Amino acid sequence: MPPTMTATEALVEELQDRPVVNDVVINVATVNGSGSQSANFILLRALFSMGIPVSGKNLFPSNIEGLPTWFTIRANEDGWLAQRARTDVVIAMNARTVAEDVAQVHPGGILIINEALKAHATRDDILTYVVPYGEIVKQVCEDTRLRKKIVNVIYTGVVARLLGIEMDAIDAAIDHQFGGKPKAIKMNRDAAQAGYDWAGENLEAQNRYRVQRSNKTDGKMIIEGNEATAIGMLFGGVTVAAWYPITPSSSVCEYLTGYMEKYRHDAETGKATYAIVQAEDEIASIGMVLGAGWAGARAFTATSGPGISLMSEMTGLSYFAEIPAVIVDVQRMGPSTGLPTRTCQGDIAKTYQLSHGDCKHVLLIPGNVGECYEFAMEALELAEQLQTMIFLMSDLDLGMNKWMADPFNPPSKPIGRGKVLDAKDLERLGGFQRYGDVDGDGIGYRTLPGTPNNKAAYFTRGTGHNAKAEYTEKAADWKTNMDRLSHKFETARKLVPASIVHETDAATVGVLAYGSSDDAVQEARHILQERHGVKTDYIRVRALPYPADVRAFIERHPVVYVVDQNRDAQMATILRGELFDLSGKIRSIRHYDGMPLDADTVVQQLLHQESR
Amino acid sequence: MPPTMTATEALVEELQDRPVVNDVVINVATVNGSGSQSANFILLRALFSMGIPVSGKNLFPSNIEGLPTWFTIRANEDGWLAQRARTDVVIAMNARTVAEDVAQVHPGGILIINEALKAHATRDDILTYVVPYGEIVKQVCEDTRLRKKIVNVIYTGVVARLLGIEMDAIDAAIDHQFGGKPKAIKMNRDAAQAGYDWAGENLEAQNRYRVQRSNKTDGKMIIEGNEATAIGMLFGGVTVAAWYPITPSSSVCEYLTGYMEKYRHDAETGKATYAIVQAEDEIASIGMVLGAGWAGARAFTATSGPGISLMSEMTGLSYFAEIPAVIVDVQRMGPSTGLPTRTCQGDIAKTYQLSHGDCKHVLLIPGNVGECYEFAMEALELAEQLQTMIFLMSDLDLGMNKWMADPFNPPSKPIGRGKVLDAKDLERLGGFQRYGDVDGDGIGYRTLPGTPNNKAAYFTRGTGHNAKAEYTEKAADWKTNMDRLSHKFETARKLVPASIVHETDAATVGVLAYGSSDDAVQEARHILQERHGVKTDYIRVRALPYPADVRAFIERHPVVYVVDQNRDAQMATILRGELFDLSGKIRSIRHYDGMPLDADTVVQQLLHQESR
Amino acid sequence: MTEAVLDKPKGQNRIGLLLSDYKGAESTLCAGCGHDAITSSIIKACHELGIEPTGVAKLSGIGCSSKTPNYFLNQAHGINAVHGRMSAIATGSSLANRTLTNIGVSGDGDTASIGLGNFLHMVRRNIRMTYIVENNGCYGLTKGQFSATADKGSLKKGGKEINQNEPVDICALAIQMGCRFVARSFSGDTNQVRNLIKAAMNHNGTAVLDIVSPCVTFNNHEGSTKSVTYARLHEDPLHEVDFIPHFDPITVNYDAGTYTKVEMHDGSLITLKKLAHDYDPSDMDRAMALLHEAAGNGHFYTGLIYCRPDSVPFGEQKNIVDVPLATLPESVTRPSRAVFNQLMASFK
Amino acid sequence: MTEAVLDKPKGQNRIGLLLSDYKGAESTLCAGCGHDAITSSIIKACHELGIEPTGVAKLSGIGCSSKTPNYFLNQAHGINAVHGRMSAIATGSSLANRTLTNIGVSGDGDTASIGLGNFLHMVRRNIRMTYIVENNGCYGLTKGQFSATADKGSLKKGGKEINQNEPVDICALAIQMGCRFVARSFSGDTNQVRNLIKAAMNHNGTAVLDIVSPCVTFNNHEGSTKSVTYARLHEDPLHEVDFIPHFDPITVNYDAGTYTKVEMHDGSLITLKKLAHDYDPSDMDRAMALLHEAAGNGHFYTGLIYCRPDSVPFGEQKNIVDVPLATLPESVTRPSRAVFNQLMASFK
Ligand SMILES: Cc1ncc(C[n+]2csc(CCOP(=O)(O)OP(=O)(O)O)c2C)c(N)n1
Ligand SMILES: Cc1ncc(C[n+]2csc(CCOP(=O)(O)OP(=O)(O)O)c2C)c(N)n1
Ligand code: SF4
Ligand code: SF4
Ligand SMILES: [Mg+2]
Ligand SMILES: [Mg+2]
Repeated sequence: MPPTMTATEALVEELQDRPVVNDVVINVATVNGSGSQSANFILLRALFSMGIPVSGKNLFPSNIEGLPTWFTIRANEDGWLAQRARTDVVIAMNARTVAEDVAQVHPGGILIINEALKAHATRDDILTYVVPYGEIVKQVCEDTRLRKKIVNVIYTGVVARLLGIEMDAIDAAIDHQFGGKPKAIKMNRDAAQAGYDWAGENLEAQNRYRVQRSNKTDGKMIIEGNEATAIGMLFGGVTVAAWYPITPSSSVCEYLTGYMEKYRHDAETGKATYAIVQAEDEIASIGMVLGAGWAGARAFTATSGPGISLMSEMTGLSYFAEIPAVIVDVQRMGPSTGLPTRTCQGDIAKTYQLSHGDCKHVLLIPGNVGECYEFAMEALELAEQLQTMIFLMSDLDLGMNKWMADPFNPPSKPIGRGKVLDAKDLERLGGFQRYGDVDGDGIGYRTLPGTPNNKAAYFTRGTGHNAKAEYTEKAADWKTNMDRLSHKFETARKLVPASIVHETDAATVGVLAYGSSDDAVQEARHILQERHGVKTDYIRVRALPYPADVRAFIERHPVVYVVDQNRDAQMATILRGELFDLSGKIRSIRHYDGMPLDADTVVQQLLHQESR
Repeated sequence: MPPTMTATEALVEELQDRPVVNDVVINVATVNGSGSQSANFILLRALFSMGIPVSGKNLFPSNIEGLPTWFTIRANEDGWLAQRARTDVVIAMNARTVAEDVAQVHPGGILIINEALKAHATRDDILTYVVPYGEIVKQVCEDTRLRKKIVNVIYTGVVARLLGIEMDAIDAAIDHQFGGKPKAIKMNRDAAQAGYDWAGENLEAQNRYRVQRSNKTDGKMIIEGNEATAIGMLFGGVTVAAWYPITPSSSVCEYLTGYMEKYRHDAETGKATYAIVQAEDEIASIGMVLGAGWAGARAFTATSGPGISLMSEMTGLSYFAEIPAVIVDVQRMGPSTGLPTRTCQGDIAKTYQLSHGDCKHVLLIPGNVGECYEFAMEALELAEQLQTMIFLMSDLDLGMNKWMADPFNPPSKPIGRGKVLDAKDLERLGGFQRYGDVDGDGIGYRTLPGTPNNKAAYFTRGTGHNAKAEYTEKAADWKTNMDRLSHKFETARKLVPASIVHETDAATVGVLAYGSSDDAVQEARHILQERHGVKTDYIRVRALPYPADVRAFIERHPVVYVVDQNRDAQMATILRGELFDLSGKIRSIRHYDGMPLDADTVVQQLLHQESR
Repeated sequence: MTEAVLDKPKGQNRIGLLLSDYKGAESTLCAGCGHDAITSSIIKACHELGIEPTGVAKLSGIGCSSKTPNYFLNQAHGINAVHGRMSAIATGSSLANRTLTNIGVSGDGDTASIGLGNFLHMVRRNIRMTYIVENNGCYGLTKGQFSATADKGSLKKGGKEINQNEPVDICALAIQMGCRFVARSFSGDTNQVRNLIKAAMNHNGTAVLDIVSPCVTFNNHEGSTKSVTYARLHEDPLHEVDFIPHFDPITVNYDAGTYTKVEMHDGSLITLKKLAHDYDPSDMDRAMALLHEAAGNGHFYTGLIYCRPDSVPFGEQKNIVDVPLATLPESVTRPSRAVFNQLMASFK
Repeated sequence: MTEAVLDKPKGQNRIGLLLSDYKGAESTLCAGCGHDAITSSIIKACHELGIEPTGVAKLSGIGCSSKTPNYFLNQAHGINAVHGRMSAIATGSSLANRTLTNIGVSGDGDTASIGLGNFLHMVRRNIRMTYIVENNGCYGLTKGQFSATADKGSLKKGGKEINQNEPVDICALAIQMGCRFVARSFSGDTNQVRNLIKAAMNHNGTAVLDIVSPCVTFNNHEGSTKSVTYARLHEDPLHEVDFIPHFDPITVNYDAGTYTKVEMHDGSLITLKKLAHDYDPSDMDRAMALLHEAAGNGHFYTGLIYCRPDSVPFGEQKNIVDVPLATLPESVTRPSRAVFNQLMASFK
């Protein structure tokens, strides 16, 4: 069910006598490796600095240079920043895709097209502006090699002129982008200005889409989820990270490396208070994390689908031998190698029970960049507290796109290291049982290798063990231990972040979503209410095992739509399987074409099912 | 809820004035690596050749020599051969475990204990026979090194005398066991006879448990599931097998190697018409299988839990690139390394959706050795027909224990190679679309590398592809392809073996089970009806995706108990998640201590839930 | 010399095909990427050898390099495995069909990082294939991180991070695992690469070609030993490689003083014209010492490092029938009813 | 010589511990298994060195050999990883706590089959640990299948199947990957094993000990080069190994004509008394040639094959603080509020 224009939207469209202000979707179609990325960021940040909420989503191919790339900027006064199918303004720079790019402009919208491609500018239901970038760039850039890159910045000036973006804002964005590189700043400013000036002189002004200064971004920031995750790890006191490059997760550890180099070297000796290892593969990276966790370090790895598969076996060891570990899964479209540069929530059901045999894992599922940061800290915390594997389930949309957010909250609680006994404790206690359940929460006490006490040692194994960590094959021992692990999972249920519940007066329809779907779902609720008179309540689940509030929410509603960004309705199926007495109420909304979720998809699938 | 004696059983127990005939559970407690295995097989086969149905279950440690091992023989005229908690006769040979072994004898039962351990023979509620094996063995075996092994055979004679096993049957069993080795046959016969004679002269006869000739094994055979699987592969025309040793799956490929060496060399050239590779690890073995499947060979691998985890990534490739492959999963107790020599059905939910991203796989689940054979053939068949990964879900109990069975049916249908186009087809058709859905069943046509036609080639990849197998990142292409794969899965649902349904007059309680649970469930139904007046209907599911008969069965019954040999109620959860409109009816019976399922566990959990 | 085979009408080779018949899809790699040059060499080598394209299996892992099988021999079946596991896929497919000509293309990350163990075991088994590593010292496709063959001491692009590990020497490891055809080359030395590929394709076992193939986007900076400039300036060919296929014997007199000849199992000939070095590629210890010396002083020797044509490929070791296992008829793959009955009887 | 350290009251070593303080749980291996002999040697070596047991980390994979860490040093933490991945676990734990003394025990299957790639990368990183391969040429725990070090031509127990592959040479591969302490020994040569372990434990990096350790149950038959008898009869020590710890300097005069001395980074000394061979373990090409010769003719050399004490372990390469990362306080691991604010500001 591809999102199409609703009747209401069409109506709005036709009333083009007054401009739509601060509500525009701009799509820039370029070629990757052409340096268009910085031009797009400049545009994004200029809008942001004018006080207009923005988001930026990069649709890039799984190659390095020469293939089509799109960057979509949505600016919206009311803060609706999710993916939106309708494109108001298209900047067409790519010969390969120009036909579809032109076709993409919403009726009544604006096309800004490179003169070289103007043969394709054949639509008369849109405003078309032809720009001779090739000529303009000659005037601002002597160096022919640099022209290829700088040419893109020109369109920022053109767009600025047409939409009303202030050149001050563009300049400020350029300064931010090239911080500390005066030469680059100058060149980019010149290029943008050239575009602006040229447009002023040569293009007819339009009155369809306008932007104007607002104050909706005061105090806000723009950040990618992966960078937020890295910051969370930094402030979570991570000491060991091991990783293997894979899109879209690589930047988590790359950002982290930068921060650690800056902030985590001993002032006196210059020595590192951490270790980051680029491992030879994913089995090694998760193995290193387990080794580090066993030895007492806060450790994590970041990966994506194929890495998750390779980490299966070690995940079972973490679960069963109860070794703290964290895996950040920045989900991409699978199965198999799939679409490495497209987003998906396809690993939810997989990670939840990753590895052979009976095991279930704790998943933290951030719904925005702030939670990427918070949950990164929390994942490290819970891993040590629960002595098990914690998955941080991000995705490509969240991880690699540009999100507006409030500044994060500084760490609010001290770093807890879980139930670790040191030499003194052991002296006092005279010993301990590694896998005993002293506190009734299913969590035993552990000691770290190197603890200077001859009662400290125990043997860690993935084979059957009793409370004293001794090898056993006895049926009763096995069952006791497995039941304790189930009990520990119930403890986890109480410790994970509560869901976020939005309840409305008199709503009967419930919506349940998770992760990066949040923006689109929020907008969908708005549309449902405003345009279709359908009131919805909304619960955003932020963890598995889902906390008790999920059952309560479903119980309170006659029907709950579960929004999954995957084909197999993974979350819906988990909930149906576990909350089986309520499963009659659970309906499914699925989205799985690799694009970030948009509100229309939710609206249409929901209305469709409601009308049945 | 460990199985304990029911009231009825206790009653039977007290009536010890007349013997229980052809209904006995014998447990032999020895040390592994001591050669007791052949003695146990002799006992088993002797009972079998007397026409009494038998099963033999080996409970062995995860080591090679010197640790406790138990072999349980159940002989039952009515053919109830599942694990049974109550032990009638214990043969105690192991000093390490003698205390628990003695305790294990059911009140009124029989203990046959080595003289060296007689200090432990302190119970007066059982019959105790002390046997001086050390002395007897001296009389039959000169070679002191051999005595350690041969001593075990002596107890076969002792048991024969006490229970009434005919020495002809013992001798025949010895002949079968040591087929073609006259020296070994003689020595073993002598040892058994010595035990028999000694017991005749020195032990008082008993009248509690007796066996006598019957005709219930006419035409039957005894075989292990793994050997049956190997035979299925042999007759399924497998040409490539790659494997990595892991208990309890190793013997699948080891048996197969033996058969292939015997039956699959070209008569003229002596060359092999197959290749079996012991790979360097599980990733390599499944990789080789995929490579072979891609090139057109019927190929499989056999593994267990840890191997399944390691094969995750490749499984996704098989699913998504649609490469035929078969994995035999002989399940052992997990998670992690777990209990390598204990049984479990812990991988059902895991394999069903193995690998990251959206994917679901076809599982064939044999419930007996005959189906191990049949489904091995069928797995090869379906893999090529459906062009995907097929899992054959056996387990340690089925795979490594001794099962009585009817002779298998010879292959009934010709080997089908699925939708493969050869050069002639291509000439006729002028081309093809690898991932098109010409027939409406979701299955495309493929060609094999080396096909001599310049329209034959296509490129196989785990990345996004369109119907022509070309690389694409387009949202619509991705979705179309994923939807076709879902559709193919529905085709699979129609092709997998139907469930076996046993329906009774007026039963309202349904039982759903799968795999090696069959014997215990059948017996449980019998007990439920005979002793508790509870009539049950029974559906044995033999595959996932479950065929349509599962829904129909559940619909027909107000309540259905799903029997899982795992902690997490994996099958029950799958059914609840997918047949969610029926999930209110689904209840769960779980067994997960590593022992094979027994009827009492099913009876008690079912009655307990019924009474609530 | 071998250009002789091109002396056919209109650029047709011995089976009547044109160079264009060996092409593949358009490359999507960066302009100037070394991998594209190797692709061209593969195309030319196959054309010159008169290989039947439909009889070729193209195999690869994941990476920029691993994409390239899509860019040559459109008429041959190809497969992208998962990252680092082409070795296993190739082993399986080569067993399933021994008649296929196998060309594998991998990257340094694919082969020497994640794939190292499986690669070495494949080499040990000696499956019959040409295994090309397009070695750029980095992970191209994931944007330039160090791979296992990255130079020691190299700096991360835009970061302080320094690679501290010695590069993995794919050639030395292959030799150590028993490989009997090991060569090193440079993508820009198209003549040498083409001739090495032709020779490799006629080797009766695994032929490993470790070809420096610059990543112009991420590892082409000064100081990189895998940059275009470095490779150009430092390449030191051990000899001039030429290949004379068995079907095209040329009766030139090769003077033993200036040429080393290696006779392949099928009668083809590799001729190595001596240059500054007097190098004998049949001496394993010499080969290892050369590689160690090169590793020690950053020397970039290219050519046929080690070659022993007396090689028994895996399929022969396994004594498999010559026809493809893949298409054996049921009459061969399913034992008779008599065997079935005999088997069943044995369990009674 | 080093027995000197035992001259303490009642068998106490320099930290006052008895041999029994270094014992572990009772072995469950087969009677006569080579692995048990190595366990004893480890116990003795640790006792003689006066190692603090609680400061040791015992690491292993899965297999009979990998069970053995449970059988020594009860007071040390130990871990069974998954099969073949001890290398990764050890890398992680050694980074988390650089003060631990790491003893790893693995099998030939664990290290050279499934674990090969990860093992070699660990070696390349040079983490500080003693890595013992208890090499029996088979998979003991899964009942005797061929491993990657099985003899070529060996017959499957009770089957026709013949192993066709050359055994993997763990020592040669380790050297090729840059390992600077590589030894080969025989479990039955308890004296040599003990001294090699002591030396290895003082090596400042990865020390690889490839110890032939017969599987008496599955690979002890005639013709096996890993049988007790074969190893006994064919062992050819390159030298007599002795180890003099830095804390116990003995002022004996070592005549350079009869002894080779290797000085370790901590001042300890390995003395190699010359026997029939005049072998210099610091020469890499010589070591490789020796291994190749041995592989070619089935020669069983034992001793210190290759040793270069100037080794920079991974933790040092990474410039990590000396105290354990594991227990760094929050004040060190969590940057200040000022840094936090600064960071937040940078995104505005
Ligand atoms: C299991 C897995 N891990 C990681 C990746 C991500 N990945 C794709 S290509 C690549 C590296 C490729 O490097 P190399 O083999 O050297 O090829 P190049 O691109 O340099 O030619 C990586 C890490 C993946 N696809 N699969
Ligand atoms: C992933 C995985 N595959 C297979 C196994 C089964 N397995 C256990 S031990 C072992 C081989 C051990 O051989 P080796 O390392 O040589 O040790 P040995 O028993 O000979 O001392 C295997 C294959 C496993 N535990 N895990
Ligand atoms: S990124 Fe590097 S390896 Fe990849 S295509 Fe570009 S130049 Fe080639
Ligand atoms: S099977 Fe072999 S390796 Fe294992 S304990 Fe027994 S003798 Fe040792
Ligand atoms: Mg590379
Ligand atoms: Mg071994």
